[in-house]
Amino acid sequence: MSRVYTVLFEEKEHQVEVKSVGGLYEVTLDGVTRSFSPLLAKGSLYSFLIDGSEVMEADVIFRQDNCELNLRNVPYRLEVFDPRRRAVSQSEAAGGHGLITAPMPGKIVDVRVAVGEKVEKGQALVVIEAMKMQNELAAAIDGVVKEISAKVGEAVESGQKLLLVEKED
Amino acid sequence: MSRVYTVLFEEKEHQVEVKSVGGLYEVTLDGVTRSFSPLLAKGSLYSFLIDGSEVMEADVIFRQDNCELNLRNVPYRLEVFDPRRRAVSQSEAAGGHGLITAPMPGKIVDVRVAVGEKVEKGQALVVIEAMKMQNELAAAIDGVVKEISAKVGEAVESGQKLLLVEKED
Amino acid sequence: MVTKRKIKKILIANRGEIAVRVIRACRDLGIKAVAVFSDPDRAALHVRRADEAYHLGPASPKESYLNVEKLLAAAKASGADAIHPGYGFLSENADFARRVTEAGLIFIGPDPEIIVKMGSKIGARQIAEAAGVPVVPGIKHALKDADEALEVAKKIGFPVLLKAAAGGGGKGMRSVREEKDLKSAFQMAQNEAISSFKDDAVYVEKLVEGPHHIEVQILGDKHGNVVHLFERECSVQRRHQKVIEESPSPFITPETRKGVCDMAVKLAKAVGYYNAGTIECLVDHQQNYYFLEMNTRLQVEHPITEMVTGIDLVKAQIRIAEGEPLGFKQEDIQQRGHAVECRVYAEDPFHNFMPAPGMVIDMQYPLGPGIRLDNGIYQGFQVPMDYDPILAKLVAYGENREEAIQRMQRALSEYRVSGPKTNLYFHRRALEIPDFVQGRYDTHFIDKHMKTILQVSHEDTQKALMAAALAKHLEENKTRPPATAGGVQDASQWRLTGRKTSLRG
Amino acid sequence: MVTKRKIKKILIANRGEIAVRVIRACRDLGIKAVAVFSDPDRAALHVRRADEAYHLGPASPKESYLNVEKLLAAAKASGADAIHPGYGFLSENADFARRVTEAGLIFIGPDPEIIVKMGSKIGARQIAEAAGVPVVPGIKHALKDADEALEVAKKIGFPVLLKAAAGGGGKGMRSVREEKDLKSAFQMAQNEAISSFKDDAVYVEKLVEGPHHIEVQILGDKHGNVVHLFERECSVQRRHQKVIEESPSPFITPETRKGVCDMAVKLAKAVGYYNAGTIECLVDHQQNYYFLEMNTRLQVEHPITEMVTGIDLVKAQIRIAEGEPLGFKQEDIQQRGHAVECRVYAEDPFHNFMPAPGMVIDMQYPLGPGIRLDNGIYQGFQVPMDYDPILAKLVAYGENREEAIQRMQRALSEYRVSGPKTNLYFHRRALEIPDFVQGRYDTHFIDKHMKTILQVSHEDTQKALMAAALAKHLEENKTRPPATAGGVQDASQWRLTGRKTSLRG
Repeated sequence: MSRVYTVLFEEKEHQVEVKSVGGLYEVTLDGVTRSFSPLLAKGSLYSFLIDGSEVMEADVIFRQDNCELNLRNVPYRLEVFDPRRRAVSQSEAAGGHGLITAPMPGKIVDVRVAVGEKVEKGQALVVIEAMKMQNELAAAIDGVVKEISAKVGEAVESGQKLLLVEKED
Repeated sequence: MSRVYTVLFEEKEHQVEVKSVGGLYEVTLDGVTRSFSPLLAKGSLYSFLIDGSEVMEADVIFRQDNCELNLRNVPYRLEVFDPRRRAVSQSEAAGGHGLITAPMPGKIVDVRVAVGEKVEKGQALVVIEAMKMQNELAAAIDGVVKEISAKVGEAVESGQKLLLVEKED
Repeated sequence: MVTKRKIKKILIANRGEIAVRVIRACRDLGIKAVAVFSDPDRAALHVRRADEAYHLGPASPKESYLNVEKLLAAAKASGADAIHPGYGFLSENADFARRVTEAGLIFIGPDPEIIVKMGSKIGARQIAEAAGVPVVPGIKHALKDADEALEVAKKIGFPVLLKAAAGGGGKGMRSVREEKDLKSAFQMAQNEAISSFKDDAVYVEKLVEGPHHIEVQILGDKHGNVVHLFERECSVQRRHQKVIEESPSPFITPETRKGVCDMAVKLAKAVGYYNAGTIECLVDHQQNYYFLEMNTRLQVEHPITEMVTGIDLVKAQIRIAEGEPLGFKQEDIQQRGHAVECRVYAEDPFHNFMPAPGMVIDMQYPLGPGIRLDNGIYQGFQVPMDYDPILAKLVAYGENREEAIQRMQRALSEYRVSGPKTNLYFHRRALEIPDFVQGRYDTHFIDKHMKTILQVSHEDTQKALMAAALAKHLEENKTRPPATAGGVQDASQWRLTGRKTSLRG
Repeated sequence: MVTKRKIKKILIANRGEIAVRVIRACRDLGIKAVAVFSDPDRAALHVRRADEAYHLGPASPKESYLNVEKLLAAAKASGADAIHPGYGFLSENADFARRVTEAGLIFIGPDPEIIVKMGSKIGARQIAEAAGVPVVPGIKHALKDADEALEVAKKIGFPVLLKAAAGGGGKGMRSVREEKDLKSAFQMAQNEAISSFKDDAVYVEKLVEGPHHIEVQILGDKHGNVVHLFERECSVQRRHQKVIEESPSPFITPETRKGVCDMAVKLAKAVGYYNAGTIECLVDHQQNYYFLEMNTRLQVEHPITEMVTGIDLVKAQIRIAEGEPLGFKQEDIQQRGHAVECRVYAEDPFHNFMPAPGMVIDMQYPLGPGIRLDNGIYQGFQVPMDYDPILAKLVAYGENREEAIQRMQRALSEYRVSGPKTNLYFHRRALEIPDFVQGRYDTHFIDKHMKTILQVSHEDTQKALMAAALAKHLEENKTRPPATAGGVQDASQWRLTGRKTSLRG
């Protein structure tokens, strides 16, 4: 049995083939194949033996196709999906890079633009406070502010939609 | 709302009343009432505030009415049940003190009696090995060996029935 | 005559890892520990570890950990006879110290008058100058507004440093290199000063470029004895916030060590200081040193001093507060071995160090020889968004600097937090940078090496992507072992997914 | 000339907490660590912490950790250049040491010939007697059978002690007070000797009543240097198994300390010993000491010596095996402060200390100042029934004995294991017994105080019963918060079951 998954990482798509061979798994990415012997040690923590003996651990948490993987305390935010089942990635469907969401739970302390306003890439649009630190959230593209859902003084959850910038045509 | 539970501990039955009062619980045993504010901190671990402010933690694991409670690393083996729903405790129904069960997972290394043999309280009947230590399991009552399910060389699970002694009439 | 009074119960007016640290000192001394908590902290570790716990109010610090009335009410309800303020929150608030004392309780800290004098960075500068100790050029009073800040900055000359007078931990501090950035920086510094310290006083001083941040730990008792416990090197900073500290400093010469330590004792004696305290200095590359400020409280990085001197600073604080004499002399105190501390923050190094509160899904503890963890979280705890991002302090001790760093690296390889993002990877990489390994770094260290520090090996990324695809595959094919009762997964079921490669001898 | 050879990769022929301990030393030295595992140990902590791991075979020690062929095959497959045996298993098996050396690998231990000479309790007695060191009366050869045992025992006079020649850790040891108990005791001692050490040799000696068990840690290199690292007091024993150890001993006089330490160095030099080693002695109430045996390996209680001397013994073992000289002299080694160790076993103190393997449902780690935990388990791990019941070693360090014990008590109050029963409560109570607190105890300590130790306060029992009824009530009424994704329960849901008693200021 073999299946190819698409892994979206830092805006790039990677094709990863997973093949079950006699209880082991051969995993191929960019022409490199490694054999994995996986074990779920506890909770969401996988203990792998790679290529027979190399020990590697990773925490892998899925919310549908969204994947948070923690390897040696490096957090990877990925999307993993079966390309036969989906053509468009979630973040692109949700508005591409123009969408600003709350990167963590926090409180909105400033909204520096209004709907219809032109903004430049890198311009600070919203200020959010968490853990006594204020953080500016900046536009990732040049464009026009289409929608603002962030309200000053309001507590927001991680991932909550705050503001949408659209490219000008 | 108030309910009385029977707690069986070291062969003695205790009546414990639990009363919900405005989000707190008043718990009464042997005429002593304490107020409990419970919180499930993680898994099976309860963090209680007793009588307003005293901090106490206990791990409480139920398998039906059987309860293993760990308080300051003292393990309590209890049975907790609603007396309206059950009259006879499980261990008595299962053969009282004549029943010898495996106290831990292990391997049977010796069975020193045969069915029909007379035995005395304290006499070693079965030897079980675990963690490189041999442990003798002794009769808790005088009586006659009624049944032997332990087989030398066999691995047994914790709680598995090994031997039954019956009182002589 | 100093009155002696045995303390039987201490209320800790703080939360998180430092509250747990103080509770541990109480336990060691047989003193009952009383915790306080806000709404999101009912299940916090400091509550779980205390003998008693009292609820204060909602999450907002003003309604909980900064609320003097509620803290005093909890102290009264519990029958505590002393209050330990930890660090941050009300630890350098003279009014709080005064109120505690007026309520008939012992404040575990210096006299309120000394907090007024030395706790303010501005006041301490004045005293230091009067005592003939060199200080960094700057002004000696709080700025009225952004306009005055601009005016003074122009006079001193850019770059300048804006600092909250009541500051600490990099809060309310902003360096400004150009005129145009000054006004917004002033605003942010003042906002942080208010929300962190309830005090909007901000002043300005010349930014000394590329200095070492060296501090001296002192202990003074109520009988006039003051000793130093040598120095800590705190030059690894990001946004003026210390990240990695070590003791002894690999940079200063024995002469500089003697100079800063003597200066610390002299200053503390000059003001009649008692309690644990810290004299912070800047040391430039020519080993010139300037007095920077005094912290009239316990310091986050106190464990490295405890490890090289063998003296428990929190226990010492408590004994001093009881009126006991120190019980040891300067010559009894020696630096033995070497200690390093990494501050573990809930922040995402890969996204501009954004704060990362949230549920701790899993945690792997670093343990073994030479390792000390002062920790404030546990698996299942929801790290609140309302407080400082510090989760834990990881400390490594060794016979020498090399061993201490090796052990720290080992501990970092064992330590794992899933859920909130942390700076653990940042630490691991920072300690590998040759400048750090060789002990040749100043306060520019992180800026200089940030890119290298945040690099992730191509091989690791490849493995991560492979592991993610495989995990997805296993989940979709339901080869993931089911959870057992209690939410614990059965590791013994590995045969479902693992193949054994038996060796034949 | 001693050949020097840098070690790059070490295979650890062991499991559990000691394998993890050795892995840590490897990490500190930048050496790759290779783990081996049996079926039930695929997910064991020592596997998870290693760089590489190799499967050996089924659970049975003979087919895994005691299987020389498979261990050598794994070493070959991994490209390891050295093998560390830990303690127990093959650590004192001369044949294994020889086979390792013959395979071109470095055995991290003494020369096989020395294991033959000193590793056997019988051989060591002979050497000690020849060197004029006092030994306990007994016989100098292995017993043929139970009949010979009885014969000799009658000659020496009861009470006697049966001991496995290859023994350690109380395994294969039985004290016999009456003739009628001897035969069955001999059988059990021999059975345990075979299953623990693959060696059925059992001998008999006079039982010295009420002695102190004192041992001296030594280090010798291949250049003929031998130093001692002072003594450990190991008199808190149950069934001849050490349970609590401390260093320095609160019992022996400075003269006795000098006597046993000098004797240890003398004996080690007499046989040309290199590696870490331990000379065990009995010391009676008049401070007379008798050589008991030598352990030619690392000792379970080695951490307390590491803490008071600052020397990492496992790293020292590795350097010695590489052919390096010790690098320090006797006068460089000092006892500083005090350390206590509690061995944490999976056993139920309330049911005759029955072994208690099983799934670790939850675990709370003891941390903070002065605490070291050498741990071999984690939440979710299934503790196998096939091996020693040791789960972890908890070590506390303090400036003095009082502080070390206080910190140990604090750590025990934090430490919690749910699932397997443990002796943690036993430790907490034992350390409270005045005889222990005052340092006045001998090897009869546990027997003498067992009843007191196992007492549980009426109040705690009452609270336990109350909590059980309440938990039942909450579960029946579904007020228990549901599990969230990942099997983690949300602590922030406490409002469901808890009421806040707000304080008004």
